[in-house]
Amino acid sequence: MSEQILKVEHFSVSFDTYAGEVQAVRDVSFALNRGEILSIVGESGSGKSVMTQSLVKLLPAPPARIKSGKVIFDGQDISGYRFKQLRQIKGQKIAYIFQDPMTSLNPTVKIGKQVTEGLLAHASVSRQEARRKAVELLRSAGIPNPDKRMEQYPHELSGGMRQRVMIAIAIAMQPQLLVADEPTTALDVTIQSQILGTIKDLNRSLGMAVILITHDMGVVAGMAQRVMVMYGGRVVESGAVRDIFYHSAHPYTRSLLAAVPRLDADSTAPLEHIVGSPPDMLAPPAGCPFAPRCRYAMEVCRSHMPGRTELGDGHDTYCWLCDSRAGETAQAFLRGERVVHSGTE
Amino acid sequence: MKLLKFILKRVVVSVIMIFCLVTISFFLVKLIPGSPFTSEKMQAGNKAAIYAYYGLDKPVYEQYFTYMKNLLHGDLGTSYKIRGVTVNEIIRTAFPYSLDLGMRAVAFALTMGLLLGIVAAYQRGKAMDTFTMIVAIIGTSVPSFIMGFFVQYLFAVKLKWFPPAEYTSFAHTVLPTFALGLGMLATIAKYTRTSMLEVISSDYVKTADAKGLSKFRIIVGHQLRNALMPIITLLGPMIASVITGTFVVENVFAIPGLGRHYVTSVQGLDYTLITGLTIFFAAFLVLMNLLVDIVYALIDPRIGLVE
Amino acid sequence: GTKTTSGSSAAGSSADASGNTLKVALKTEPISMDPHVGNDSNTSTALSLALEGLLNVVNGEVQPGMAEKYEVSDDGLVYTFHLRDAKWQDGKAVTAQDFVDTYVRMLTRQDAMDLAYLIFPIKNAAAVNEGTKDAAELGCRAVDEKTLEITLEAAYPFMVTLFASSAMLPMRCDLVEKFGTAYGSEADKFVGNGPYILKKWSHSDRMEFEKNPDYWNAQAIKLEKITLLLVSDDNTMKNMYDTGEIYFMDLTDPAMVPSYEKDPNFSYYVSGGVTFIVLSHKGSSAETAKITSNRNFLMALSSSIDREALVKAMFPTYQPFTGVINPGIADGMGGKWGDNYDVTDQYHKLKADPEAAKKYIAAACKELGYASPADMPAFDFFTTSGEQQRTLCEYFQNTWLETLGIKANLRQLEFAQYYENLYGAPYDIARTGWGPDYDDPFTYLDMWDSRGGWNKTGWVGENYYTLITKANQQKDPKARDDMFFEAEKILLTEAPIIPLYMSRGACVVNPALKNVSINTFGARFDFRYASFS
Amino acid sequence: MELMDLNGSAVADPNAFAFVGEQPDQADRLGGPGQTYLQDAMRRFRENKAAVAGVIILCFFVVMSFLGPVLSGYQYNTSNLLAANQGVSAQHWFGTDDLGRDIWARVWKGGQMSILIGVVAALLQGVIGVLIGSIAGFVGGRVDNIIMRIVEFLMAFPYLVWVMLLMMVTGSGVFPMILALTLTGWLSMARLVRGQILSLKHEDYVVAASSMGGGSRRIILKHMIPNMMGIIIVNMTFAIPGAIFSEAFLSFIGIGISSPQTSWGLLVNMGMKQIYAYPTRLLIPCVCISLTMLSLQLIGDGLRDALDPKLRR
Amino acid sequence: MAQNDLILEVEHLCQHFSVGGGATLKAVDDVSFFIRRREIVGLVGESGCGKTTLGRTVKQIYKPTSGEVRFNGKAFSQMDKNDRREFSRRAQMIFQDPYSSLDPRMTVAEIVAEGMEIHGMYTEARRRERVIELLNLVGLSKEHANRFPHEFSGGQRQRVGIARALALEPEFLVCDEPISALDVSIQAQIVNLFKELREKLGLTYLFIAHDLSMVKYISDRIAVMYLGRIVELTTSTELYRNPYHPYTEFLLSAIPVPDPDLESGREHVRLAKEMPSPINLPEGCSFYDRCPYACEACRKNKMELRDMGGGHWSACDKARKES
Ligand SMILES: Nc1ncnc2c1ncn2[C@@H]1O[C@H](COP(=O)(O)OP(=O)(O)OP(=O)(O)O)[C@@H](O)[C@H]1O
Ligand SMILES: Nc1ncnc2c1ncn2[C@@H]1O[C@H](COP(=O)(O)OP(=O)(O)OP(=O)(O)O)[C@@H](O)[C@H]1O
Ligand SMILES: [Mg+2]
Ligand SMILES: [Mg+2]
Repeated sequence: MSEQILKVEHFSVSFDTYAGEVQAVRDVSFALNRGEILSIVGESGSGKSVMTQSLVKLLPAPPARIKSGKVIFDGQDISGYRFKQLRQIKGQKIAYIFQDPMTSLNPTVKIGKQVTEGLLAHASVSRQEARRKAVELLRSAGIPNPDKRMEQYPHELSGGMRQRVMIAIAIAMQPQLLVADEPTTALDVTIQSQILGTIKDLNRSLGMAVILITHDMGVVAGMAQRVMVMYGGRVVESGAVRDIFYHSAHPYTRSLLAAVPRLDADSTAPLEHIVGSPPDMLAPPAGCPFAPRCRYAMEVCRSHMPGRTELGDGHDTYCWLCDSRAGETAQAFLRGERVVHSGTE
Repeated sequence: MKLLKFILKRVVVSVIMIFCLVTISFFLVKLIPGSPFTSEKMQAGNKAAIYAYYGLDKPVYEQYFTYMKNLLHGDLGTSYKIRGVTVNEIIRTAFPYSLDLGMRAVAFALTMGLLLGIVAAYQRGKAMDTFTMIVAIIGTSVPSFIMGFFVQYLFAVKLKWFPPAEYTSFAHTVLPTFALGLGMLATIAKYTRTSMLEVISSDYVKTADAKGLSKFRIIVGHQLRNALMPIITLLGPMIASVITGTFVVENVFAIPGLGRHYVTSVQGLDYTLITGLTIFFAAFLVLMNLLVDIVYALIDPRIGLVE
Repeated sequence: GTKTTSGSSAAGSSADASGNTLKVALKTEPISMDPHVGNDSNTSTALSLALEGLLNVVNGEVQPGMAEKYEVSDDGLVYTFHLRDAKWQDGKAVTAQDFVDTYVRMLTRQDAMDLAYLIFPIKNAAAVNEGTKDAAELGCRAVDEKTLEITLEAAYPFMVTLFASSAMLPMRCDLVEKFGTAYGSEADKFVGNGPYILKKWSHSDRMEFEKNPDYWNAQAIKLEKITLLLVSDDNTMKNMYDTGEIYFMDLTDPAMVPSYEKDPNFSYYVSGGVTFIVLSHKGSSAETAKITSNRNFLMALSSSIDREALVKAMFPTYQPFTGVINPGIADGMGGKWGDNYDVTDQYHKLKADPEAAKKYIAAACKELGYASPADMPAFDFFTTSGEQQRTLCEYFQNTWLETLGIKANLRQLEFAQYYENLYGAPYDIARTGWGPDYDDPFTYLDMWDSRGGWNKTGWVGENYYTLITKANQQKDPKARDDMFFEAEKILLTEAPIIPLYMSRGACVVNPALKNVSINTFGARFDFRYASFS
Repeated sequence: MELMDLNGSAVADPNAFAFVGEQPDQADRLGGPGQTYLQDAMRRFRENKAAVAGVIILCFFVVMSFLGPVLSGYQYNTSNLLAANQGVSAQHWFGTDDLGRDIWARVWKGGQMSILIGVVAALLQGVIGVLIGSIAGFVGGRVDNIIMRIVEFLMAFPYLVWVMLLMMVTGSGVFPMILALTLTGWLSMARLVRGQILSLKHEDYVVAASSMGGGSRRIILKHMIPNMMGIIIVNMTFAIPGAIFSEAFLSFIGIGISSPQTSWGLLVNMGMKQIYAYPTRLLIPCVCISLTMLSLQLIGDGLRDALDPKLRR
Repeated sequence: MAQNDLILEVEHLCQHFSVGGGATLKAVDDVSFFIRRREIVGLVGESGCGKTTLGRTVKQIYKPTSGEVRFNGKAFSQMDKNDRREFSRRAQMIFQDPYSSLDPRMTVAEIVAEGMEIHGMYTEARRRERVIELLNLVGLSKEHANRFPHEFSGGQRQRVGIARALALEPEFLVCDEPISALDVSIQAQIVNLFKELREKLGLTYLFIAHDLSMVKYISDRIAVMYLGRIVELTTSTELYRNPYHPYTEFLLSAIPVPDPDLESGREHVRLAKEMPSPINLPEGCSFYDRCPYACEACRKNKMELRDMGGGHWSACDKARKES
């Protein structure tokens, strides 16, 4: 049995649209160990959701199209699996919690049914049993009066409540891998900590690996063992959580961390943010996608996507600044200073 | 409780509606020029006698009151054209045929239509989609009298698989069911395809998919439910009109249903029969629409029972 | 060709399975088993199975029915019928009084009197119907239980066929009290005395008859069961015939005839129907009334029509017609009217004559003061509903426009409105037709009597009326026919009639089915002696 | 240490590592011409081959319905009994009918009428249905209830009686007939639209628009109707053949188009009567109607797809 | 002067929904507060406590069950058609859900321009320019203008929603979790934008959010809601430094800190009990069940929000007393 529960190699996903091919995910590779919590952070629109959902082909195809790549789950290459085969994995071994609780629940189906049907689809349990279990699940996801909620419809629940229903659905089969796509975005901090606690408990007790997509750096700090940073459909940096927070080697990661407000910070000074807007994935830049917004961009950044630099302990980054030829610019980056433009054309 | 109140309210409103309908059609029908008792050989004096016999010589409002009084006792009067037979009796004998055929056609159209629509939506742009479109074109552009004739000719005269007409055994029901159902099937398939396409890419379908549900469960449990809304709206009046009889198919297959009476009663100005059938159909329609509204509320809880 | 030869085994088997059952399709439902309510051919077919009158017509031949024998007085005015010992299906004996009651009721009932005029040849019948004479004065008397004496207004030569017609079938007047208007509307509200008993009548669907074991001639009745099925669609009926579902088909639609014309089991029969265009002298407006009353105008319309080509193109089984009396009718001298009397191509022409038509219209214009026909207003032209009627009338519309420059606005109306219009509402031109009631030229002449009945064109022919009245008083059939011929001439030269064509009946019979009697009068299709080979 | 790029090739150019810094203005090189939803939909419609084929077929029929009668050199209503019931020939491309009229000319003349009636009636039905359905669904409450009962009333009222009454008032002809068709034709559309509006009412974007002060007219026109266009289009594509055949039926009972005018529906009905003797008389108008329906379906599907920005080519 | 200074006053506002079985759900129950001009008031609280409902009621999307809301001194109930229209322009809402709040059949440009069209602002050409300006303002580019919402990520959609709201040059914005779907860098961008707009245009915000660090950063004052009621309301520094209400205290303890070393050692307080259903509220203090300091009195008496001194309003001061 391999240590790795999931290994993704050279994974690319595109959307065929009238406007052309939207290259949402470009050549992403990463691995996830059993029982590990990997956090994916990054610009919105950087392809986090698309990438994770494409692992088991959840996106409607067309327009989504997996262009290339291998997905090895639990030792098996599932990238060539058809719907029937994937059914044995979806819900059962890999579960999802989606970003948007408002539209992710079927408005015309009672909560109870939405929770129990996953149980009924995979485990041979009686209806009664499934119901009892569903109530349990809802409770463990932090829903008050789960018995009553079972009979309600999604529109009768608040956003947070709905997300907790989603979580209950996801953890129903005690999956080996949970993909939590911004699971607590719609939740308040208390529930957030409760949900994250639940996820962490499951992670510990079942050895369930977790991919946690979030924008909340506090959550990342508290939950993740490893972090992967995405930008423009590509992975730009990945590594252990401490490496990313304290020794980040990519300008984008740094900017991201700098933008986080701190409770103790002064609220009159403006927060740091990255100027410009994210790249258009219809015609993604040839080089590093972050280059146009990068304070330390060099000519090469525009034309060539850098390869991987291994900084040790699984800390990888993709940046030309690691190149020995980067010289001055790299120095300035390490010092955290702005490069003073020499002014030559 | 809420449902009961809703139904009660609607029933009251509907009774008023039907009352207006009866009243208005009673008077309007008499405005149509012509007479139920003309015949090529009628002597002038005789017509007056017959009118007097049937009370048609009285002022219309008086006729109306008499009619309404009888109506209160459930008596729809006696047909003028089908001599001596009461309208109640005509409906009683003819309706079972129409009901039976209608139910079969609806069942056929609904199952096949939904199936085709779903498959077409899933196979968008592929063979099944084209097939559905062809069915839709045939179902809509070939009127049922041609379709009826065609299936009769092909399956009864040429292939001898089924008897050509009458309605006495299961074998007899097959062709008319097909002929009657095809148009409906086409409509249902087309609407299903359209609304399935709207639903197919929604997020909750993705959720269902991620649960590892089978295609069947995803489609039936999640997509169809939401895609059904416009189809249900359609279905109310459609079912009402189909099970109360369709002239053309009954005519082609010599089925003694109610359908022909709708046409012949108006053509023959059989006042009592026209009014009686109008009441009957209206009651049915109201019932079906009530059902539609209830099903609506059941399927989409956000809507609730709209009063 | 048909499938009947190959399908005969199927036909045979279905006949065996249901025990000698005959299934026949009718295009319209019999109106009632009350013989006074309807007398169309399908109703008469149904009536002939369950009711028997004084006489029967089988294949055009008069045979004894309830009357074993009858005598006619020398003056031809009094008929005495001797009834046989026959029973109604409920066991009651058939008596002479039953017939008397029936005819009195026919004339005096209030709810359905459309057909009363049919027995007006009986002495005082018209007066009884009008209410001017008492029912006791009707020329119809039960001499004793089994002897019936009927006195006539005049010595009409056609009385024998009338006695055999459905109009003179007996009914159980004692039961009328019980069932009222509903008498004859259901199987259980009717009692018959015929060869078959009506067992079941499911309206708009079927009538099931079973052999009457008590019928006086029961041993001649071969079929156990006869089912009359309502099949209103012509194509369906054809498909049922071709698959052996039904054994007999009346081809009411001429479009069906070509499929069977070469079939050995196909035959034509005389239906006697004639079709005209009539012009209303009253018109839809004062202006058009003047025009439609103009003789030259009528002749212009008539001579622009190509009857021969029209009939050949549209109704290949019909015959073009330029008279009033169908030549196939009995002339009262043992022959057919057409044997001695012929107006073909005389007053109206079989072929179109555009030159003549133009002359006529020019004359009409001159008489009426129009510079050209184009100045005439558009005429209101109406006909019954249906595809063929539309095509037919479009021919007239187009022809009149192209040869004469006359505009006609065509309107198709349902029967209930068509007759109402023909009788009451103003119109200019109408297409109409007539079918004979009895086997005598008079049935075609009677209708043009302007003082009652059918003729509402506004044309009044005093001389015509005197002529036909006088003709009916003639003892000599030749003299009578001569006068009728004179009357026909008056109609063709004075009345606003444009004759068009005569229809012809056609039917196919499955070779397995024998002895179907087809009659112009009486029961149109009489299945009582039918049998399977 | 020198890095390879992601494809594994080395970067040789020493100048490549010159500093440029952030140039956010060039971050986006998004393409696409400036378009609104409708322009975009039109573009996508044009790119849809099947839909364009539909338009071409429809145009063909429209053009032929005017050009066809001229081409044959025969009048559609001129009878020539001597040339009656002919088959397909060099003189009469589709043969002649019982009166010897040229079927080619009649078919195209009939097409003129049928297309006119189908399109006008369907459009009228559509507009009225959408309007009234929208009002019922949007206003809701008592208004909705009253409108729906009126719709029920109209549905239950015997159609033929309507028609006959209408005929009394207006006489027969094309416009009374379109009126008669519209009178009951809008009902199903209204019900359908109302149902859709009831569910769309709860969408957040509708709430958003109304909270910005958008009037009901705007919300219905700009938000709700585009979002139920798929259903509306399907209904319209069904309404057209419905109108074409109702017309034929009405014409026979006297309220339809008056003689000698003709239409596909009438030709089909006539052809049906003579199916055994002259099957082509039924076949030809049937094929015309079916092809027109095919084109409508193709256009309908194309429109639906074009109007749904989510759908791929 | 004081009156003029208040852009929004909410008095005893109640928003009750009737739910199945004749029960009522008190989503917002007897809430009173005010917002000064150019002020940013944060609104935090457990999910389902009624923040969205309160926001929507304040924006006149829901008609309040009872109570009064005054905008610029004018009560809703007194507003005529023109006032309402004016209000619909001057007050804008940014919706919680970026997915369902954008019409899938409109391009971004059409969505953003809609409000301006409704209110007949600017000429057609100018509107088009404005759309681009606004898109740039929220960090989108002009090339995004012709795309459809489904082609955007959640964060991008939310920015469209913000651009739509800003298009009408409102003076008051109800922001219903406008940034929770955004990545931190854009969050920062948008929050900076909000602040900047306040400085430049004098905007006022009711800012609903979950992210307490962001709320603290942006808000002048913060209201804490619990089960339909405001339980604490004070300036943001005061609230974080000195929470009175046990629920606030609890809320603050749950904030995750973006520092792995700190976070790993931290034990988040987890409340033993779950939130009671808003349908059948307990008679006394609704936090009673879960409150570590609860006493018998809390069970019976509902606590009213009251000034604890220095503009610090709270329904309870147990947290302060006990610590
Ligand atoms: N159906 C689609 N058609 C075209 N482009 C799409 C489609 N769905 C997503 N995209 C594009 O794919 C890219 C990645 O989107 P994705 O949803 O994965 O972003 P994300 O990283 O999850 O962002 P967020 O954090 O905001 O959720 C985006 O640029 C988006 O515009
Ligand atoms: N239209 C409605 N009908 C019935 N109940 C409703 C309705 N809208 C909201 N509720 C209920 O009101 C309560 C408050 O909901 P609301 O959406 O305001 O919460 P919230 O504080 O915004 O939560 P979240 O932070 O999760 O968005 C919830 O219990 C919810 O179920
Ligand atoms: Mg995402
Ligand atoms: Mg909310």
